[in-house]
Amino acid sequence: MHTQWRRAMAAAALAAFGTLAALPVHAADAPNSIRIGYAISLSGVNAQGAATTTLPGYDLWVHDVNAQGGIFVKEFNKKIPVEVVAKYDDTSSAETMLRLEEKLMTEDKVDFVLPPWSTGFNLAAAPIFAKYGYPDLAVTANANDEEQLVKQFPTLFFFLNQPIHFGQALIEVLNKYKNSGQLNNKIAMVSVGDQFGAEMSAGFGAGLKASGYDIVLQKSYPLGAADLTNEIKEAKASGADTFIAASYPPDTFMLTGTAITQGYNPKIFYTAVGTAFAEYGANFKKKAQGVMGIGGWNPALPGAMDYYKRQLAVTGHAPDGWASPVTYASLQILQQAIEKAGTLDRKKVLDTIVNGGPWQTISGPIDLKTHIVEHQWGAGQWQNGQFVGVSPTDMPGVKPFIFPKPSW
Amino acid sequence: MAASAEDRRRRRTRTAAAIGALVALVAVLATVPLLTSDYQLSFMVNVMSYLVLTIAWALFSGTTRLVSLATSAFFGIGMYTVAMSIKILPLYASFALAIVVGAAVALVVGVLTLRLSGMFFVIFSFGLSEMIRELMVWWEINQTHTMGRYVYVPFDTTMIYEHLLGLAVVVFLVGWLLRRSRLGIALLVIGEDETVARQVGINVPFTKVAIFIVSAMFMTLTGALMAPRFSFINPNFAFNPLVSFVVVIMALLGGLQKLWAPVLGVIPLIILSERLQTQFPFWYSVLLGLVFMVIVYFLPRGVTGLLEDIWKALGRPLALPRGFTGPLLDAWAWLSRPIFLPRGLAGIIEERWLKIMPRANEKR
Amino acid sequence: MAALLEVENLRKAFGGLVAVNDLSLAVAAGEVLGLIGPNGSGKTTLLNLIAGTIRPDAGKIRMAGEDVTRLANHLRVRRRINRTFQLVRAPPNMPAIGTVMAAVLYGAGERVRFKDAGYEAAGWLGEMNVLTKADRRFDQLTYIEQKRVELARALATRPRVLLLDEWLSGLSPSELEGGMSVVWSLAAQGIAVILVEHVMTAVRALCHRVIVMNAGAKVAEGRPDAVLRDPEVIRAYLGDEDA
Amino acid sequence: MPLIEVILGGVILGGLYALVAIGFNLQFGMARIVNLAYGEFLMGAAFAAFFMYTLFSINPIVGMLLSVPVSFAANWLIYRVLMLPLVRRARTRDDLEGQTILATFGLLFVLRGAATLAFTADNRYYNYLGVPLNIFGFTFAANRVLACVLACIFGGASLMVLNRTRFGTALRALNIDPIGAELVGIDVRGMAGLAFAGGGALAAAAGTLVSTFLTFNPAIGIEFTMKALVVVIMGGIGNMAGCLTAGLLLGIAESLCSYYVDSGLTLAVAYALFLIVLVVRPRGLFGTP
Repeated sequence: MHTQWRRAMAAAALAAFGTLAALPVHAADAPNSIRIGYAISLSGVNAQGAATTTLPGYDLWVHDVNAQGGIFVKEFNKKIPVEVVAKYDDTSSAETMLRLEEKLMTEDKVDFVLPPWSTGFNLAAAPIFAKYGYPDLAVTANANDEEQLVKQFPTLFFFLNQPIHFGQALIEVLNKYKNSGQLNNKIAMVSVGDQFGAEMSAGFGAGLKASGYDIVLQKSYPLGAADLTNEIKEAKASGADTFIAASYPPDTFMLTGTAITQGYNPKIFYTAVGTAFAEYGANFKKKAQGVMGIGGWNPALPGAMDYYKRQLAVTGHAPDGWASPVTYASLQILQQAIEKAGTLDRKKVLDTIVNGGPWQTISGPIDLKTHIVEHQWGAGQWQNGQFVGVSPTDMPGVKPFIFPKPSW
Repeated sequence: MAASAEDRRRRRTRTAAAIGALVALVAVLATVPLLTSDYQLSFMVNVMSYLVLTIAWALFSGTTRLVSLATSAFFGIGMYTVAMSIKILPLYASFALAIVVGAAVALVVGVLTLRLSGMFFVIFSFGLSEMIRELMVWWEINQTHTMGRYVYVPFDTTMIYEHLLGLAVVVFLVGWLLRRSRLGIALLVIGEDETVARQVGINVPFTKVAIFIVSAMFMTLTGALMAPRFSFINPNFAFNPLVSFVVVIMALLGGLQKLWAPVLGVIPLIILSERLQTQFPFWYSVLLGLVFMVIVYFLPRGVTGLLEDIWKALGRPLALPRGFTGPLLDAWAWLSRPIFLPRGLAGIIEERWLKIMPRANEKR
Repeated sequence: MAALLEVENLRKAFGGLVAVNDLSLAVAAGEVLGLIGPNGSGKTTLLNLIAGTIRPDAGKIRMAGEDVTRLANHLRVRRRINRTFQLVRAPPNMPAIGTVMAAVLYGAGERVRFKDAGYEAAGWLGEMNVLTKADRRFDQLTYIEQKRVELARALATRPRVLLLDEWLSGLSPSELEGGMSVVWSLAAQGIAVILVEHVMTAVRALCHRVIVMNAGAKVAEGRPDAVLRDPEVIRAYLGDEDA
Repeated sequence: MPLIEVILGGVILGGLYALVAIGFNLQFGMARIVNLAYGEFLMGAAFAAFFMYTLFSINPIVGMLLSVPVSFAANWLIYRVLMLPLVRRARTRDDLEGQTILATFGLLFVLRGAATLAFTADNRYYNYLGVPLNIFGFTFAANRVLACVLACIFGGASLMVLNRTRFGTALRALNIDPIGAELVGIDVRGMAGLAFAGGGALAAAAGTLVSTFLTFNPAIGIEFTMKALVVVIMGGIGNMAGCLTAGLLLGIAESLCSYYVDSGLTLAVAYALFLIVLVVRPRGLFGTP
């Protein structure tokens, strides 16, 4: 027994020593680059989302900035290249992500941290960004309580609409045809059982009811559902002219495929995340014509088409028609804010981001005074092989709406 | 009896020394927040939380040999109970509530699973965690119409760390006392042969459920303590099935033979994961998988086994008195040492405690 | 002679097979009751029913006047009924003394301090003459040592009724001698012993009374030499149906 | 929607579950190896079908002629190289289960990581046979029906092989008593290797069929593995009839729930059904105690 105790003690000491020894020592600062870091899901369930929407934008931006020789910082009176000194895999675990953000900010002491992917992760990371004063350009996040959140976390910025605004954008389209009698007031709505689906269906539902629509079918389905045939059949049987799905990419593809198979042709067919993906158009080709989706994009904006081609060439990944350009735009804002502030001091850069707008980006001018991008594409539509913005109708470059959706 | 008295005195001083050393170790660990950066502290929080989870897991699974994948269920119940009650209850009250809920669920589950064994139990516990997660998702979407809950409380990482450290000490003590108690020996017999256990008068269902509840309470409290760390919680964060798998892997990596063995599984695995995540982000999965396989094929007895082999190789003789009291004392030593685990999963079991076996003789 | 354990009209069927059919018996303190019959006649099932390993479909089991038919196995142990198994059973990875300690701690009724349990268990092993093997793992013991350890485990719960399932089978002649004296001494201490056995020398020498079973039912009962001459018993053993 | 249509939809979904589980059942029930990397072969076959279809326009069903034998060979190799040392080392069945779970957990990470590196983490989707098919006047997607039909064929064929052939009898002997099987002269390890490889081949077939209507990415494997585990455990380990029944029951339960209660509860109901079955029958539907 005594030997066993000694061994236990030795082991404990060894373990404690191992822990301390293994904690990394931070590297010395490199004044000849702007040090960027991020932790994002490279493996696990979130990897596909990050790989589609966010990572190519990060890669392209770094490539673009350095192709121009870097960002001009007045403080040093020269162009300083950006360098991704830390690129971490959060393995789709929120706990890991939080820890790695802390590592980026307190160990690696990078100059700027780019946000993780997904609403949940960004909301969880917001307190840490705020605590260490890092600008938090949380593109892939939206919530119904954004106003309150940005008050609580002064470094946080939202770029996509709030769920309720997506609802308003869609309803604006619907109203036009309902009022002219071309569309009945029945709605069939399904949503994915996740953060996103819950908030979207709540946001849509409230808006729709307020505008006098009758939601004849409302269902949620679990994340990773293997079959949505019943949902499409029920929607078909419900007599609704409008089908709305607050869906994620796998379900968006599955719902569309099932609707085609089942010959379900509502006048408005709306699916959410994934509709704007280039793969959607590539897969459904002509059948995508007239499908509505969340987000939108104006390819006619200055630099937009150029960006599209450049990302495809540099990263091999075509951007989607919604969050991808906004991701790139958010980084353009960061770049311009650093230039305008003339310093790498995060507090000053943060102030500049807030007050220095509007910023000219590939997504048009963006102002961040309220920390929330108010006026953004809410709904888009596939038109002749491109996903374009169709609502709100007062957006510059809005395209005329195709009504009704042609049969598959 | 002189030898025995001598031995008792020696044992007492050694126990005192060991306790003293442990107290010192805990004291050192308690001062960690003063010395480290925030990241290092959150690293230690991670270590501590998995340490508690793994030891708690071993309390039940190590003795009864039922591999439970319900860790994430109880961890999630703890976390989610806090998330749901934090607006109406003081923090510590919500921790207490979490423990009560966890214990109640464990009671029901324990009773339902009494007849299950082997893989049936493993997958039952997995299915249970997933069902709870799906139910919580559905509840949040359809009843509250939002899926996130914020836990903003003045309970910072330092507080979480200190509480987890305290919890680790408690779970360690519980394990230590358990192995020196009636209940501990009952669990051993149950783990080896339930029929015999009944035949020596052990109330098998009661004992199994009791230890399951104790184990679950620690897991639940860990989840509850981690809630303020997440600050934003949804069911998919809280009921992450990976936690269950990681805990099993850690326990098996450390070995189940000793109470402190999980330490040797938790720390290397966390360090390794962290290294891979940060230094080889794109190769994380491949490298982690390769490490697992190396462990299985080249280190079948876990890190503890490796350590013991090294220890033995250093040539420490294990002199124990023989004579009339010899067998008794040996048996006593056997009983008072942490559990002689089923050859279990981590590898080939030590053939005999008292015999020093060269590694070359090991049966492959 | 007042019966200590009484079994009334016990019945147990597995699917269509009636393993124990309407069987009654009684055994008194200090009595050795032999239970013989061809393989598959339901002897072990009967022991399982009495010990509480399985539950009967019908019938009653009374221990010292108390109805224990519905009691769980471990509670019957505390009512002083214990058994050994036909294929010796004990936790294979524990040292011999471990199981006996568990029996002392859980089966003996009065609360034994954990510290003292080891000494008491050692006493039981000593009584069974296997104290020197106390630290051995069960699967490292010889067959007879295993049997003795198992009996020590049963005795440590201080049984008043002891069910021995072929405890004397498979022993060499000298071991058998020792084993028989052990059983004899148990009866002499006032334990009621039910002995399932094929070794007829032991049955003849030890049993006060013998019950013969065939196809789940009792076919004969009485003094060993009388019963073993009974033509029905001989037919049961040698008959065409139950070969 | 009439009840019969809902049930029919459930049968088709259940067929998918059974299809995924059959190969796993061969590996777990016959070769006695809990292969957590099972789903990775499914995922691999899905990618193979995807690339063959999108790059070379090879019909996925024809493509199975390539992916199924490759998966068979790969799994046989895995058994010989990775599993046999564990089989030799293991002392008990529990021991073997534990060791193989750890080893295949590692393999799972390696394969998933390699797939992510090779194919990127993106979701993939293509549409093959996404045409309506009329069954009793109800419309279903042809690719889903095909998966269900093939599940029944594979399940039925395995059942026939297991119950009607010498080879099958030997395999069943493995499931019931490997030591006894060895004693009566069955080459236990050779047979187990073939069963394991056969399971891998079925995984590839399932993966190909699944890819015709489900979106997939390199991380999808574990979901199928766990689904297969649930189905196999629910049906009774090593029992093909149980496997089919359990798959169909889960599918029907999900379909009924999605129509009559709420789609959001389908998975919860499926797990609840699984748990109830285990509480009532601790060794699965067709398991023997």
